[in-house]
Amino acid sequence: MTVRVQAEPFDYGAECNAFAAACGGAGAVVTFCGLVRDEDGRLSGMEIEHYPGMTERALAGIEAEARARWSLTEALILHRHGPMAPGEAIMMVATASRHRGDAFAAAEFLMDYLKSRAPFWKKEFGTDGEAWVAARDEDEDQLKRW
Amino acid sequence: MTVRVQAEPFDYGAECNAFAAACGGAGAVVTFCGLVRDEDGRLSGMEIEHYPGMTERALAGIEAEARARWSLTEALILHRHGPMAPGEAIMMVATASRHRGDAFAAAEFLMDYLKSRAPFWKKEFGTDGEAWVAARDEDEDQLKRW
Amino acid sequence: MSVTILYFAWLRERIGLPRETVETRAATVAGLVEELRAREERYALAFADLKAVRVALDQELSDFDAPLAGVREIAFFPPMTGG
Amino acid sequence: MSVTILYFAWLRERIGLPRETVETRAATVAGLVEELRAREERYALAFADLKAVRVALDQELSDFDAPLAGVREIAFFPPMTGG
Repeated sequence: MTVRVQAEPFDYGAECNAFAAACGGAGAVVTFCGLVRDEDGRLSGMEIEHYPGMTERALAGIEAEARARWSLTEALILHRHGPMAPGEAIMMVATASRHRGDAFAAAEFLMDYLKSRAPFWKKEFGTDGEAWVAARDEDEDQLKRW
Repeated sequence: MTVRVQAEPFDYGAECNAFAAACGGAGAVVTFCGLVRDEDGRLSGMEIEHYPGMTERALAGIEAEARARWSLTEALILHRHGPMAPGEAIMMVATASRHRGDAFAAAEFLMDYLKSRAPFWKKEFGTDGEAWVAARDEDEDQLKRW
Repeated sequence: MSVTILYFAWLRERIGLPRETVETRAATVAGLVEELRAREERYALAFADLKAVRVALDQELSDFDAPLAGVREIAFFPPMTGG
Repeated sequence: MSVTILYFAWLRERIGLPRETVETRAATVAGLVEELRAREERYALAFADLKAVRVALDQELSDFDAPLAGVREIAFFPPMTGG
């Protein structure tokens, strides 16, 4: 059970393999990876600001909630902050379970809560200047299903 | 949009990275990987039999159905056959979309249909001898939700 | 009519071969199964419980009521367990 | 009472600083926001629409009705957009 918050890039595939190797014979592994988009060249990059201290607490709380709700042998939340270029991985979650249904549900739960309850803010840099990404109402709505 | 059926082992992490790199600026990537369990040492391995020809048709049909139902920029189904050792990856699916909800739903749909509609059969080898894995009623039931 | 029949997993093991070509007068899959059951004990055993058997006609999932006219390849197998 | 206030994202940019320590007599978060608004135009602008502002007390999400008694660190920020 791991939460990592870091500025450094990470290797999504290497993290997937390390997670699968350590998942305790679970059988089912689900991963999600969020990538920086370039919006057909309109974005040159983005930056993520976060709230050191609260970020780790929020992610650990979300991860503990997922473990309480589903039968997981492992879970990982990894989120970057700072500047990033298009194509780079922003963050990932991974879940492992004996049952694929649990692994899928827990991964979606982690994403829904992380999106609306963990203190990260995205700013995009593009040909039109820079802008903070607005939260989407539907992200808040997603929480109601859990 | 790719379907691969092969006897050779594959590198789950390397496939994840290749998929993420080729997913057309989608933003959201979901992967599922099924691993050979060892059941606390009770299993020494497994073997997957399949129906060459029908397998590829069935997987291509399932993948086309997923693309028709959700907005995906990429999708991958990769499934092995033949003998495998505990810890090895049996199969994986990957989906990419601008919206994480689509990527998650399509990946679960691919898994549910693949489990019950693609002609693969698992035989486990263990300390008690060998046995064909029985289909689970709940796997068939999962199809009703789509 | 001459058709190719394929068997997979424990059906293949019980019947003892992966494929065979048979002459049949059956109009449906169910009729063909009756012919097979009548041939030998190992077929009767393999097809004892049809709820545990699935059928594909020319590589498409089908059912036991389906007509055989025009079908070239018939496959019998247990419920699938991939993934 | 002396409290540390943190600002993030566009709240930080509009107010022009990431953190400050203030003396307050407010009993609730809403009361503190009123004091801040009264200080300078940039605060009034940053807190013009509280529906667009979230608050955390000692690193736990909270709301504007929450009491400030015992709180050491207050953070204001827009809705989160990670993931």
